[in-house]
Amino acid sequence: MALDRRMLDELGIENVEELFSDIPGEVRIDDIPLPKGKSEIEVVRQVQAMLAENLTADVAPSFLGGGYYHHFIPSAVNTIISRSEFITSYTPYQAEISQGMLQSLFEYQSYIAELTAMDAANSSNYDWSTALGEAATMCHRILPKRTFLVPEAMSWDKRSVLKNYVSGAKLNVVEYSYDPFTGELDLDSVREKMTEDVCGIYAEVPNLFGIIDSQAPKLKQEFPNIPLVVGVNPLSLALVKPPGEYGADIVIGEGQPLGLPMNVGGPSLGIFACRMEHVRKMPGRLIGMTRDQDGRRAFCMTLQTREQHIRRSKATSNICTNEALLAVAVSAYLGMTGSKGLRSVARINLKKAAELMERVAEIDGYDSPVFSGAHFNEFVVKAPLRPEKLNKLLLRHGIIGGLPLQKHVPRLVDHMLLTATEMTSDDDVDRLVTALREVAQ
Amino acid sequence: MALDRRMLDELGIENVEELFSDIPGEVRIDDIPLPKGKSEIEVVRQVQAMLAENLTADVAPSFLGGGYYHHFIPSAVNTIISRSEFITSYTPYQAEISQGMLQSLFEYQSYIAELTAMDAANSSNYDWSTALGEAATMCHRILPKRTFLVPEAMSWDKRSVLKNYVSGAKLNVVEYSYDPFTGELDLDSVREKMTEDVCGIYAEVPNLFGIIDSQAPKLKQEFPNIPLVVGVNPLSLALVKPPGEYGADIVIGEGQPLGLPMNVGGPSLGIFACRMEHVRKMPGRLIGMTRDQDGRRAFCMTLQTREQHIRRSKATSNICTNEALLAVAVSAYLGMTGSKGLRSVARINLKKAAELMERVAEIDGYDSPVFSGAHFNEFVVKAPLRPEKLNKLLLRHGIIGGLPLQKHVPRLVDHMLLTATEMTSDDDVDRLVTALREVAQ
Amino acid sequence: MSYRQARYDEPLIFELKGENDFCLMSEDDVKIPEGMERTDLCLPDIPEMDVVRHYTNLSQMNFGVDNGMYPLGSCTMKYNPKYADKLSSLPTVASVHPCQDEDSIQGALRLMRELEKSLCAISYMDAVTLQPAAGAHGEFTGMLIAKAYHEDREDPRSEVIVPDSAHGTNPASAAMAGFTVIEIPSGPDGCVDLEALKAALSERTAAVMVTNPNTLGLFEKDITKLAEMVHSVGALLYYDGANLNAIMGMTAPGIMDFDIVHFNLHKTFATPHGGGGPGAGPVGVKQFLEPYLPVPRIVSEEGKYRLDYDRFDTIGKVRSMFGNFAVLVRAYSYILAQGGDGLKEVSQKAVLNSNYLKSKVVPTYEMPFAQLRKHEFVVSAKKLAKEKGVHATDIAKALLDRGFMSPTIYFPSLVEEALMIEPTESESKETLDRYAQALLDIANADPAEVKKAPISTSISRVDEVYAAKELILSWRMYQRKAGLK
Amino acid sequence: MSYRQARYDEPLIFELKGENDFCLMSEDDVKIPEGMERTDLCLPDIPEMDVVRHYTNLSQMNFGVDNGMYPLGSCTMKYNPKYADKLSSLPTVASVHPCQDEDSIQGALRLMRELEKSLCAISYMDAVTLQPAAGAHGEFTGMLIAKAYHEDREDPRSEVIVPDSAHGTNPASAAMAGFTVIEIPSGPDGCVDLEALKAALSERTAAVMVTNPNTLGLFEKDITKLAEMVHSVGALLYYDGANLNAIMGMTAPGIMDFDIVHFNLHKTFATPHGGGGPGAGPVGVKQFLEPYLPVPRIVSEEGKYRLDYDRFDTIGKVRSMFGNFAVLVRAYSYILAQGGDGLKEVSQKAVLNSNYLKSKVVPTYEMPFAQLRKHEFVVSAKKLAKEKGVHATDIAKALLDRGFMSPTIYFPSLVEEALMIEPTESESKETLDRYAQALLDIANADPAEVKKAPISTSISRVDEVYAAKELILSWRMYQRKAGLK
Ligand SMILES: Cc1ncc(COP(=O)(O)O)c(C=O)c1O
Ligand SMILES: Cc1ncc(COP(=O)(O)O)c(C=O)c1O
Repeated sequence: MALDRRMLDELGIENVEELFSDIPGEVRIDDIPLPKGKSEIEVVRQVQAMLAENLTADVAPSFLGGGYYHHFIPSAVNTIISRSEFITSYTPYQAEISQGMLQSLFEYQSYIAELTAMDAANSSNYDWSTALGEAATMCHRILPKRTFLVPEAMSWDKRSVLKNYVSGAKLNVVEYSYDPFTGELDLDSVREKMTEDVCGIYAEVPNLFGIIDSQAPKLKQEFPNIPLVVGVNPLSLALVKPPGEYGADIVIGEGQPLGLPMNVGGPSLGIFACRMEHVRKMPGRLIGMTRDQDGRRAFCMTLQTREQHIRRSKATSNICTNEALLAVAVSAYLGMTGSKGLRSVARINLKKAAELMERVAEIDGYDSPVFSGAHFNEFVVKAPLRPEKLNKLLLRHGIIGGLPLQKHVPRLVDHMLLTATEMTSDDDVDRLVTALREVAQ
Repeated sequence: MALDRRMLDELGIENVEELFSDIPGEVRIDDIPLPKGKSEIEVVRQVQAMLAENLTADVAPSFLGGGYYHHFIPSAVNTIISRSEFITSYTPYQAEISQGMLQSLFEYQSYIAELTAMDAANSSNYDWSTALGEAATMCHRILPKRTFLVPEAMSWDKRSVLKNYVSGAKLNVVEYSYDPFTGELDLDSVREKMTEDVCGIYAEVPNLFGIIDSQAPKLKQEFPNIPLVVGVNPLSLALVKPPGEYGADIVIGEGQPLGLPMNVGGPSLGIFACRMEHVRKMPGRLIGMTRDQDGRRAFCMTLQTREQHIRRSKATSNICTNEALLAVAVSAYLGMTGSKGLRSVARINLKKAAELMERVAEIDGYDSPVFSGAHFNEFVVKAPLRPEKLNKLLLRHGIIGGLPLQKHVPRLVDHMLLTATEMTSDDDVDRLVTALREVAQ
Repeated sequence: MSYRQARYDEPLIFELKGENDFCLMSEDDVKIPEGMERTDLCLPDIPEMDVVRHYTNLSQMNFGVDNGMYPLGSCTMKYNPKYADKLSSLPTVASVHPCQDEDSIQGALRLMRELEKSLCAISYMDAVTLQPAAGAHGEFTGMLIAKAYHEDREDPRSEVIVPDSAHGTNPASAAMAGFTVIEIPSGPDGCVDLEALKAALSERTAAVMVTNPNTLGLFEKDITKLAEMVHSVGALLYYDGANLNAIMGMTAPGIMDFDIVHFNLHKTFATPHGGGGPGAGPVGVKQFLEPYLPVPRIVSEEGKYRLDYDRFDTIGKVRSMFGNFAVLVRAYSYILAQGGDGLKEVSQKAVLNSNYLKSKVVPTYEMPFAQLRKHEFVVSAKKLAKEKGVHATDIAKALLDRGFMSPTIYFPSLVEEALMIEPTESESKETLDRYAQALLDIANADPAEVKKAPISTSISRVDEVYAAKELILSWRMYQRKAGLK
Repeated sequence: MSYRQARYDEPLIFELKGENDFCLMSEDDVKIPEGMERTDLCLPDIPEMDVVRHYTNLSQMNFGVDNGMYPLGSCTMKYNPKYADKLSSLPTVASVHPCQDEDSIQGALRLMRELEKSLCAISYMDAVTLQPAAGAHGEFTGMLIAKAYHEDREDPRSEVIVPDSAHGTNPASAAMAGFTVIEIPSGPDGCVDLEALKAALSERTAAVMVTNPNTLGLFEKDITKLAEMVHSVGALLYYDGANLNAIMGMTAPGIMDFDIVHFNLHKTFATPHGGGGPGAGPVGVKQFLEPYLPVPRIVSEEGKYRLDYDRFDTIGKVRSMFGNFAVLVRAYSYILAQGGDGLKEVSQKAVLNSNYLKSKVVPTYEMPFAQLRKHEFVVSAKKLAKEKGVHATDIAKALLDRGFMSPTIYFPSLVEEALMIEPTESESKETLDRYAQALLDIANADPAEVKKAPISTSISRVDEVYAAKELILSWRMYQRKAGLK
């Protein structure tokens, strides 16, 4: 990419350096200490070769879940989000020339609202964990107290992110525990932790243990005035009562199971929905339906006064770049599955996990499932050896094992989460069972 | 895909079978003896697994050419031809709503015209071999005689296809030979075969042996009244004098080297260009520049009266469906490389082949190159064992060997064509040399 | 009218200026023999971005099935499922050379063999070659087979009979194979006129080419009789399978006693048409013709696939290598996905859609011949033309303005002002209703308005006469005309 | 005006009707605990084709860099090379779970470690975390690091100073981390007013956030002095790296004595913006802040990569897992392709383009502050507004009509009627000339005509007030308002 001499000439300069004369000499550098540029062919080969060192769930049976899942993605989803008009556009500041993205995002919001049975959804947060952080501070805006209750059965990551997000508002994060038999949330524990200072309660359905927590709906019944935040795997909502129906004020979750690749963990999609009454306290971008000068239906960004570019330090959130393209992918996926297909995917997931659970239960030395609650597509197993060790042994059999839980819930020594999805074949299960048996000896 | 009951009702029928009542009972069948349908996930897995039994030039060093080549394709080519407006459209019968395809095809014709230095190109034939067949019958239309001269150094496939294409017009295909030392065409032999009955001469540059045949330009000088058809690897035209500059009447070739994948041999792209004076005798679809009612520049199909849908049994060809999308891909590729990049690709090919030639020459038992003519990106080697056998042995080393030549030119026992492209790395060459040495022992 | 196609002032790529940023690797100069060097090469040198923009914007000025209904009669413009895009562009397709040792292309050979078998199952024929690149190419192959067959029996024959409603490729292909083509008129019912056929048949007849259902969408009710007549003079019966979409699982060319059939994979088997191609036109034959099929044949021995070139009676090759392999991958995947049951449903739905749509537009548009149609139907705008001066072309253009592709027009020529409409199974009732409404609206509209159409496309009506007169077929011809070169 | 955007009457997907053809595999019924079953789920059930058409047509009603020039100031809308699309969607990216054993994700870990090193090289910083998902998220991470640093030194500080020309995310991020934000006005030269800074600085100052070149495209000439001042009170100097595109290879935040910097990979490093995201906002720090970076850190031991969670001073995590990995793949590939030399050229070309375009539109548009700009420049339409009533919005809309994206408008707010233009290095002189001409044409056009714009886009001016008043944010809210539910 040489410089265009004609432009230099028209500017009347000899050398492009002259355009950098305003950079003081003492902060000038001569170059970037990196190798010279490479051609596309070399780059493609080098990066491809580097990434080939990753083991993929396409070739190795995988039983890893815990927030990210190996699901089937219809090819048409990729066809849709490969449209370069979507990919190469910015945030739709100029609504008139950006109706495609605006309508797509409005539809995404609509899909999330339907799934969660909430009124409004924003057009994405970074991921589930940051959505949780934003939900907590939003609770604080709704009810300006300083304690936020969270389950003990929650991933370590989310807890850590949450703490960072609430540090500005100086909230305390307090844990309530779970019923060691059912794996569901322990309502007594919540009652115990409940004080005058609580600004919100957080629960997950399914929870970290994969359990469709039948206690969650009781939270709003018991504590009607405390904002309730529910975290979901949205796929489960095809079969499970949506949080909007049991009083959630805010619903968050991870959009990845709805047609997004795992991508080594990112980008993923933070779902964020709430009741109408709270909408002005929401973080993130909102697309509204409106009309154009000629009365045609149209879409545009709305309630921008909540956002950083207008409200600056008083904004409801600092979020600017979000995960819009993934929101379109999720819409495309839901468009493809519809109600019928989504229910079907969810049912298969549930069933595959139940089958896996039974098969593992038959192996000596493994306790499966550890909890008696109803499972969605994953469950907790107690193994006869450390899960980290177990996973390394499984890897030698070409199998990607489950999620070790101790890091997340310290008392769950030797526990792991095993996951099945529609991608789990009977053969995969056979291979796992054989390997688990072998390594247990 | 169930039937829509509402439609049946509106038609006043009970069962869709009623719409098939016109099919006489004696020719009715009950079903198709094939398994039941499968879901996308199952189809994708099954086909992927089946195709995984193919060895690809992405993982195995390959020295196979002879018409199809392993070249680098810039990612943007795929971006462009993945545009579904192109992919899912039919032949642009309605010009007003199909300007995108029409302009793209006009540009393709223009690119081919530039490369070959001819006036006009059609918007594609099936492949090189059928383009040759159509070129021969076109020569017969230009000069209604019955002998078509072809080189002995020509692939068996093309000769077979040619014979089928000229069988209707009852042409004789007569071979002239090559100079056994240079590998170039033997002008004396052409003179010898030249009779009153010749309607056309065919030559290839580079020829089957990869040789940039310096005798080809002499054909028109010697036989100015005989239609001359030249077959090309279009990539070579970045460096080599175009046939239009040495009197060719028709230029044909294979478009695959210009940004198309090898695809196990198809689809590929038959190039077909000619001088203006012959254009009404041409096969295939032609796009012309025109204007719309408002005077805007526009494009449409033209000279359709040559084509089967108008002229029926008197058409210049039966071709209808062609290879339009690949023509767009070739244009996109040439758009990306431009003159500069195309020359660069061609130069690298030539150089890599020269290096390979030298390396192979150093191995005991191999005669490389067999011919002294100037090579483009492939050359002939005489091996110490049968090339088919040699290739099986190379395959054990994970190497895809060269093209055995005996099938094409029977006197070339134990000869094979080795090819290098910009994809051939030094390491590939090292591996081949080591393996060739080993199998020779 | 609210639909409006995009319009960009997109210059020819040759008119773009910029700076080439293509970079492969460093290179030295190379030597070309004297007298063979190229002295100039004038392709536009522009950056990748400008190329991408150019084609992205051009693509928006092109209408495809993915934009809306595309009921071009005889073309079967159905939806092409996207998994096929993915599978046909796998590296295990793209990066495989056709001349590799058989051991290294077992996947490809297996897929092709399986596809041959599936096409046999669908057509009730005995053997299939996948080599032809398109329907017309399949016809040509079929004609070569017929010729070889008759010559082999030392009974060379010179004539091929084709009904006047046949697709233009039929007579063109027969002629290319060296046959004299005899066109016979259709009967008053739109079907082959058996009397005319009888009169044309003789010992000179090599083959009769029949499309069934024919291009009017009518099933040849006397097909059994017809087949008998053809065979009784020793001729072969050829099936143009471009319309197979209508009858899968309900009847089959093999059952109807056809001897040779070609398939249009790019119609019935959901391969997108790419703005003109590529397609694939496999040919199926009855057992007695199998020896004539092009080489190589794929044979399976002890679980391994092998290429057999060694066949005495073969016609040889009709194109290089095996055929349009990547297209075959699409068709194979589609057939797997549909299964036997699904393909039958495809035909049922295609025929239902066709008859439903027909019922909505008749009698505003006249319907020659019988009412019951298969996958497509042909109506006539004769009355409209006469009463209002609105012709088939005008209707076509007015449909474009409404965001629909037009039907095939003026074909088959036995119907005046023909509109040949093939909705395919892909369209829903809702879309069919909108299309019907558009046709009715156009019939009722002010003729002056209709004749202004299209106004919503990127350009207005093109001047085809000017194109043929000026004959500008390339950038260099344009430059020459414009005095630029 | 000849450009015209496509328009389709594209209903909401919820309004589409049809028949769902999605099929996964056969399934039995399953049991959901009583009281937890979902009773209804009302998503549209339509076939794949209709979904594909819907989004294909919607996409044509959206303008991206691949359609034309997109000089949104501060957004660096450059061309995104297509190899990155390919590499970031390889199965070895897509189908890898972040919690896999380290041994099975060595490729991913290596790529991330290499990218960290490259970003260090470009910025002259010492350590980088790739975890933040966007620029604002990087800012927030930086603020958490600053807080941790000060707390660690038992010198907790409560204030962050931000110039008024800063991007809105700066004050928002600082506030989110719990700091009191002090905005200081810009000086008469558009740069940070050192006097105002001095007055604001104190022992309460945790950090000062600076964008350099700033959002006016001006390089902070007193940057050395500024850094000294900030550091002298014990505060940290934060670099908003969204504008890094301007200065790569010419200067670097590390050299300018910044302590913390975030990168916008989706701006400088050619990741497409996806209509709003995803992006990635890595954060670089000087050595003394390295202990505070989020976990895990990627460490290499004997040629193997390992994740290190065991870091005492870490702030913990700012999002799950490692960051937006697929975006990191893009950025890494782009940096490899450009190399050190290429990145420097990127900045030179970006600055040349900016100054060239500026020279074409000034003085028709007024230019506050100095003439020399870096990658972007801000002009004012104040005169036009006053004399003709044509405001920045009107100009923006009129540009749309000409097939161009508008500049960023009304930002930064210290410039009245601001048009903030960032052409990026991707555009050629030819395109810049056309853009300049469009701006000049608009200035000279009949104001009444300009105020009618846009007329070439799929809709005319939207009613934002109506949107905010009605507040219809989802299909269910729409149905409720419309009395449909
Ligand atoms: C009835 C009929 N026969 C034959 C053909 C020729 O097929 P192709 O275009 O693939 O050569 C077509 C397609 O246009 C057709 O509709
Ligand atoms: C100067 C500046 N800072 C920060 C940001 C925020 O970055 P992001 O949108 O990635 O959160 C932006 C982007 O809009 C920007 O332009």
